Amino acid sequence: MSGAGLIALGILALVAPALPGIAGKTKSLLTGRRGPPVLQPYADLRKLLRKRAVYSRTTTWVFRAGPVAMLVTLVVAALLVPLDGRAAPVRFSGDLVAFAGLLALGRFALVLAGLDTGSSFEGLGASREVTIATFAEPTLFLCFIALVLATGDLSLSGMLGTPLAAAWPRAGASLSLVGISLFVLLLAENSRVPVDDPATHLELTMIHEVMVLDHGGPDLALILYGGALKLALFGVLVVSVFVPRAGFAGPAALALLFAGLGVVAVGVGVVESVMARLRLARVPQLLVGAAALALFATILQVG
Amino acid sequence: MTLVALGVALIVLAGLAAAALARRPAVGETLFRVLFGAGCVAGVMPALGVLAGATVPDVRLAPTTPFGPWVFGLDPLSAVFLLAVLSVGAACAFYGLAYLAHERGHRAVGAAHLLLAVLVAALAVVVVARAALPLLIAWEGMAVASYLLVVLEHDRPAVRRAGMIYVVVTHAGTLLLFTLFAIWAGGASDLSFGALAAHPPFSAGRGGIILAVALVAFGLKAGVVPFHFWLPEAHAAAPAHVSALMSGVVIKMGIYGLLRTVVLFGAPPPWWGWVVLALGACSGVLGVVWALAQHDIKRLLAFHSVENIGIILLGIGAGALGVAYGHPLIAVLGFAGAALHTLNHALFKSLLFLGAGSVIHATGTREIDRLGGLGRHMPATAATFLVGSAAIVGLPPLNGFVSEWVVYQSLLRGASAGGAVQLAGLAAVVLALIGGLALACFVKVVGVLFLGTPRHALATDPREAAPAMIRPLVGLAAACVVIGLVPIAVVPPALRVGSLVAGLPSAAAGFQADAAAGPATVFTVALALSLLVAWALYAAIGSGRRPSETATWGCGYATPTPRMAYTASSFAAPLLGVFRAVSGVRTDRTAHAFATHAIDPVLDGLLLPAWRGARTAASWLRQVRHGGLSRYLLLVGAAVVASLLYLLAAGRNP
Amino acid sequence: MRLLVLCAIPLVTALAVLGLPAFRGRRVPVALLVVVAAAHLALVASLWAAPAAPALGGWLAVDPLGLTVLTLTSVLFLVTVVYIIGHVRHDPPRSGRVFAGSLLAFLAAASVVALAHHLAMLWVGMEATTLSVAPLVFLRRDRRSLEATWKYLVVSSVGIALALLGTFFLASAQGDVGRPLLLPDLLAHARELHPAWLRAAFLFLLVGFGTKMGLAPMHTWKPDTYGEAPSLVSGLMAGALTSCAFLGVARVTEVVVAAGLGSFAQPVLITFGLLSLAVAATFIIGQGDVKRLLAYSSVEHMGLLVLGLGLGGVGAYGSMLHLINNGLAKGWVFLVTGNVVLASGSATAAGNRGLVRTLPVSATLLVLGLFAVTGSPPFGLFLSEFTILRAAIDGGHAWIAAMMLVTLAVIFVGMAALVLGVALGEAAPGAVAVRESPWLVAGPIALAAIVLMLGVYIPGPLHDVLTRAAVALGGRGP
Amino acid sequence: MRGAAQIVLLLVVLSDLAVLGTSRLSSCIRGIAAQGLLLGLLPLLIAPQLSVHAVGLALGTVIVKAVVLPWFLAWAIREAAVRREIEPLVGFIASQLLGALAVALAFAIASRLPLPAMPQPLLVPVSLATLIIGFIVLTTRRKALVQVVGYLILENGIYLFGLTQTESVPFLIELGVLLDVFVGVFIMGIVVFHINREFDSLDSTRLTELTD
Repeated sequence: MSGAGLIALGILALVAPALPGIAGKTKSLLTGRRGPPVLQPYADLRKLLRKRAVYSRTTTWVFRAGPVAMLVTLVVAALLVPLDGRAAPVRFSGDLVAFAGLLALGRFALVLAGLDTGSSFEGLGASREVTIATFAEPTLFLCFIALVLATGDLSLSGMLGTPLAAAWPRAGASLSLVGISLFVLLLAENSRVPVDDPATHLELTMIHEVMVLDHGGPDLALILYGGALKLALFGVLVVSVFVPRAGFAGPAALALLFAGLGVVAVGVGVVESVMARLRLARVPQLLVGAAALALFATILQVG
Repeated sequence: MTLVALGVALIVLAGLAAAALARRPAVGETLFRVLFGAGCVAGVMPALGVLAGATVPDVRLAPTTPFGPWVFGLDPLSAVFLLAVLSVGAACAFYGLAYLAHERGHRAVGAAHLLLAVLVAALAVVVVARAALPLLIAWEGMAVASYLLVVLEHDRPAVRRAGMIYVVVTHAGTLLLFTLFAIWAGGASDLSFGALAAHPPFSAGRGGIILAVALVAFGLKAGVVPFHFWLPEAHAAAPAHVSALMSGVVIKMGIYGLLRTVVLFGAPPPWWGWVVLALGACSGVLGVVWALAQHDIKRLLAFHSVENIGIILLGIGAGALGVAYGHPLIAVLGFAGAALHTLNHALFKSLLFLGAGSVIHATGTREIDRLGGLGRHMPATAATFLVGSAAIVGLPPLNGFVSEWVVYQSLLRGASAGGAVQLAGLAAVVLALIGGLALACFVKVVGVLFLGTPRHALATDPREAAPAMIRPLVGLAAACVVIGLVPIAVVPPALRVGSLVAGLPSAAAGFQADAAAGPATVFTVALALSLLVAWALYAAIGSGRRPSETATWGCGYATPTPRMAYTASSFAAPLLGVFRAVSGVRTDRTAHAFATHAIDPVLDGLLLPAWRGARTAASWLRQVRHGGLSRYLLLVGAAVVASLLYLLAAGRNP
Repeated sequence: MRLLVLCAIPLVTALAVLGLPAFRGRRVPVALLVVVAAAHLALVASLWAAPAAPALGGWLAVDPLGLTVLTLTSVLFLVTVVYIIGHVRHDPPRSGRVFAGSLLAFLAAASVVALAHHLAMLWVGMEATTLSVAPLVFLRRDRRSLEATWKYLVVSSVGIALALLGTFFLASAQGDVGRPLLLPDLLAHARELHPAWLRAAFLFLLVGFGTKMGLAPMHTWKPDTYGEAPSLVSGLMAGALTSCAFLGVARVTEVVVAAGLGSFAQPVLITFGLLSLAVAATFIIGQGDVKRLLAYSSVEHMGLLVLGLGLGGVGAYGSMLHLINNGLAKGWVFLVTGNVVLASGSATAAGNRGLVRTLPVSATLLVLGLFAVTGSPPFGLFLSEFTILRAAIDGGHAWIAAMMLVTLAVIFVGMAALVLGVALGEAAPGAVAVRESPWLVAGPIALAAIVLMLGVYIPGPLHDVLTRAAVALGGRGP
Repeated sequence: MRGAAQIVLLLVVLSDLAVLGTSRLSSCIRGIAAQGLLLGLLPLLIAPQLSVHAVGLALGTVIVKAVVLPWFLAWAIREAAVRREIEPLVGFIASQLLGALAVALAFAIASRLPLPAMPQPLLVPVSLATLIIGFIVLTTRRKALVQVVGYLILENGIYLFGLTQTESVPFLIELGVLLDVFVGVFIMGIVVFHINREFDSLDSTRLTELTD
């Protein structure tokens, strides 16, 4: 493990909550409102952390463990991703499987936490969440395969690192397709429009929100922060595909990265303001579409 | 080998003791425990030794029958399966003692223990046999013993039906094995594996037939789609510990057969690899989709066996393709992943079946939609079941993740290898889809069984299972965790198996992949530690301020009732909607009720109708015999006339 | 000398039992039966130990084929007699004299058949076996058994008559040499035989003895007879009588092969074999009576015997081995079925269920018997059927092998459906567990043990005898 | 002698047709008795010179086939006290036509058979004809007793063929064969007797209880 990598990770952890803020701000501005300040999420987290937890009588330790496990998995997942142009703190052949596995573990924990309440609303949310995730995961792997093809490396550090830069001239078209489908994944995995609407207020139409309906106080804070971190992680993937930072070392690479993250956040905001939310039944089609893009990207390189 | 033989003998002895002393269970079952445990230990030690790199000389018995000597041997391939057989076998046997305890008196419990011992012994012999005859004998012993165990509760018609289907299928499989060996050996009189492996190169046609027959014969046993139809029936009908053993180990003998076939046959042609890969994909996806559609916990778990067999086949297919296209690394990783996943699945699937058994034992129902909130009543069972679920979904840091990781590597390397084998990379996507669906399914199971509130008020408050039933669960769960935590310890032996199947010298197993096991271990351990630390911190901080308690927020409903709880069917509905075409779900809609049930496309759609047709046709043909003596005599006359005509024909052209 | 004694002992005792007033009445002279059976078996054993010189100027002699059949018959007879000890206590026959006399007469006739080297004498013995069994079939003296007896008598008499014609054809095949029909001479001068006559002789003997074997389509009497005769008689018929008939077929096949007409005989044998398999499969599906089921299973196994004979190669060895296995297994299951009938009065699916609860030992033996009869490892029939299958595949007869496999599978389904149906399930209300006397289960257990042993261990001498027999039939050892 | 033998053989054929044609059990039995007598004469007529073998065979045949068995069958009828008519499945005219056909067929086949030099050219065709007619009687008659007669005729046909092989089939065997036939018919007779008692008719078409 390189110390620098850990520092980069720390910075990412600090910056993460700003991303939803940026997205929200963008959306407000584009829709002609002033909207909350960019740093609003930090304030929310502080408020929630001070609150006292309220637990349903039907819940067990599973309910409490969910948010913690989710957050931990995201942090560990971040350990696998190269941030500052150097190899990630943890890297090994096939660690992309571990990355997907971590996301799955976090989801597993959080969904179970939701079901622990025994409320049909959480059940409904959980059901929708896993349905969407089921289609998100293969798409993610298609993107990874395309990257593996481009770089010939089975580790995230490798395929988002030096070899990727080398591959751009050769497989530019394919890689940009991968980037796009990764962006769609980002929207789906983080329950943003057009898959889900974090701003909705009717439980029956929610997905992610309704699943964590019963979590409050510190637990909700963990979930919100985890969500931000997840957004950041996917952002890193998108940015790394579009802007390989192999050439730059340390700070420069980081600067590039966070600039890119900002752009991604803005992009999310833009999408939210220009697109309407899809009907739930059509969400799988959206993801299959993204998968088709990635598949096309793969074929481009095989052919 | 002597140790293995000793182990088998002890296990059979244990069964005999339990049966002989059925009148005095206290003595008999203690004796059973001791002997059985000793037998398993005796068998496991050499297996571990071989996996660690030691070699064991074969044992050749002088021929007492036609078709060559009886040979027994223990190589890494046998060893990994022997490990699964004995570890899971012991767990199931011990669990069975407690599980059947309350059946004493009105069922032949002693006989059941004996049969289980025989089954385990037969399984052990299957994996060490190195000649056709002992293999066939052990194979059928395993089939018959497991059949008799399936119909242990034969007073239930459903059980008899399932048993009937099972026994027919397994007998058909045995006949196919006869064919396999007959074709393979040709005119040769020696049917020991050594002789079979030293066959002169087959013609493409004959080799193809051999591989095809092997695929069907062993696919039937393994429950590969479309030969899976018997599996959910039988595994749902059997007592829990038998289902666990069957789903965990017995069906794996099909996998063993396939791998052994590859070892003896040598490099299979590409088409075989592709077929295996395709079958694996179908089994994986359809298995888990069908599982999602089930309401019966045991049927659900049985369908997940189909799914995991699919994952294993993906590994075997990748391996075969690696061999066929000359990519040793892909081959070794694929076979290694298959072997490792076989062992892992044996562990967590038996764990899940035993856990389900405890639930059924405690609540008296197998209907998922009637259960709920059991975690509060049976914490130990719930915790171990949770571990098993996470493992079967392939989540780190558990054993399911490790083996799927190896399979993924094989497939992804296929993608990056270049050439036709690149297509295999897409199987990785299928594997990811399977993983996602499995997660959905087990979230449903765990959530609905153990969390939340009961969907129907249960007759009695369920009580936690007896310690004797919990101990095996804990043991299996521990195994899942340990294997998951230290890939460094399990991957190299798996690679040894892989290189054996791939026909490479064992030294070649020192691949880059081997190196990856180190950092992977770092990762798994780090993950486990950080989970623990985080939980500790959370608990420490949380302990400061006491949380307030209230009812679940029902969006306005003051008090949520059981009827409001989300059912498993509703949970699975959106996904099944997507897979409408293949899920086999039928809906029964009435004025005031809406229910769904799943039918098996192959069994209910194809085989049973065909059988009924055959019966009608036969009863129609039987009319010929009716009518008395003169009809009989005319038939004799007809035979005479026919042979006279043949005589004339032969006379013309002698 | 020993050969004469071998045939004389049962014959004399049979005549005595039928003739002497001492044996009138219902009482069955069990002791006498046991003594004769034991003595017979002892003599047969001595034949294994030391070969015996031919008797009656070569009319009686021992060869591998005959010795196999003789041993099988003798063992089966002893077991059956032991079973009778227990059986007569529960339902004694109308007339012990006829019962015992016919049994002994059958043993005598079977011994003659097994030892006869003069083909006409073989025929005489064969007819004698047919007739000696008829009174046993008719033991119950009711309408159904009457019908069965009548059909059995007429059909097999017609068959046997055809065999006689075949024998005369064989004689004419010698031309006007006028040599007696002694097997060694025939084999020695086989090539001088007139081929057309020889072919005709083969076909008529095959159809004739095939009728007694119960090859399709001459099998029609079999289910009726086995279904109505007392189970122990059916066992004796399915085990020993059919084996004698097969011996007849094997003898003429020997001659035909020696005359170099094997290529003429094989298609016929294969055709009859496959036809029998197909018919058995058709009639076993949905069969509702265990004894009739076993009758069709016997048709199936007769088919396998001639199929192996026709395939040649290791198939001949397989047939010889299967002859023993099938004989013993049939005896086993029929005797067990006899226990079922004793307990419930019928062997039908309608009249029986949940036998494992009422007759634990017999039901277990029945279920094991199902697996044995259907050729599951490790029972002996597995080895022989596997050998025959190998012969088919090795001979390049892919479609024969395929048909064999399909029919075997279908037959298994049919048999399993019925046998498991009666064995498993809740016992009929009011049914109580019956104490099964050791006499009634000892025999089947012994047979089961032998069949099991033959699956994993074939003694050296037996292997040699079978191999020599196979060679004589134009095949080879494995 | 040859001429005599020829005549006898033709008479045998006539007796066959007679049995086919008659509608009365008693005449049927008389026919079979007559046939037995004729068969008894044949060995003497055919044999090159009178041998013990021939005489013995003749005696045995006459005793068994011409005297004992017919008498026994007649006894069976009397005991059974059944209506004397035969109700055939196939009419008398038709069955006689069948018989004629059989005879023609027999001669046709016999002419194709590569027989060794035969003392009696008619022997083989007649035996075949008798055999086939016996089979016809067996299959087309209802009464069990008539079926026994049919079996006897069939047996006689084979016996006739056997006469061509007197050298290779020794005396003992011949007697054995005779004995077997005797016992066979005897047992059949008993069964017939019981059938009558059970079903109070000799109609064997009622024996159709046993089916799958």
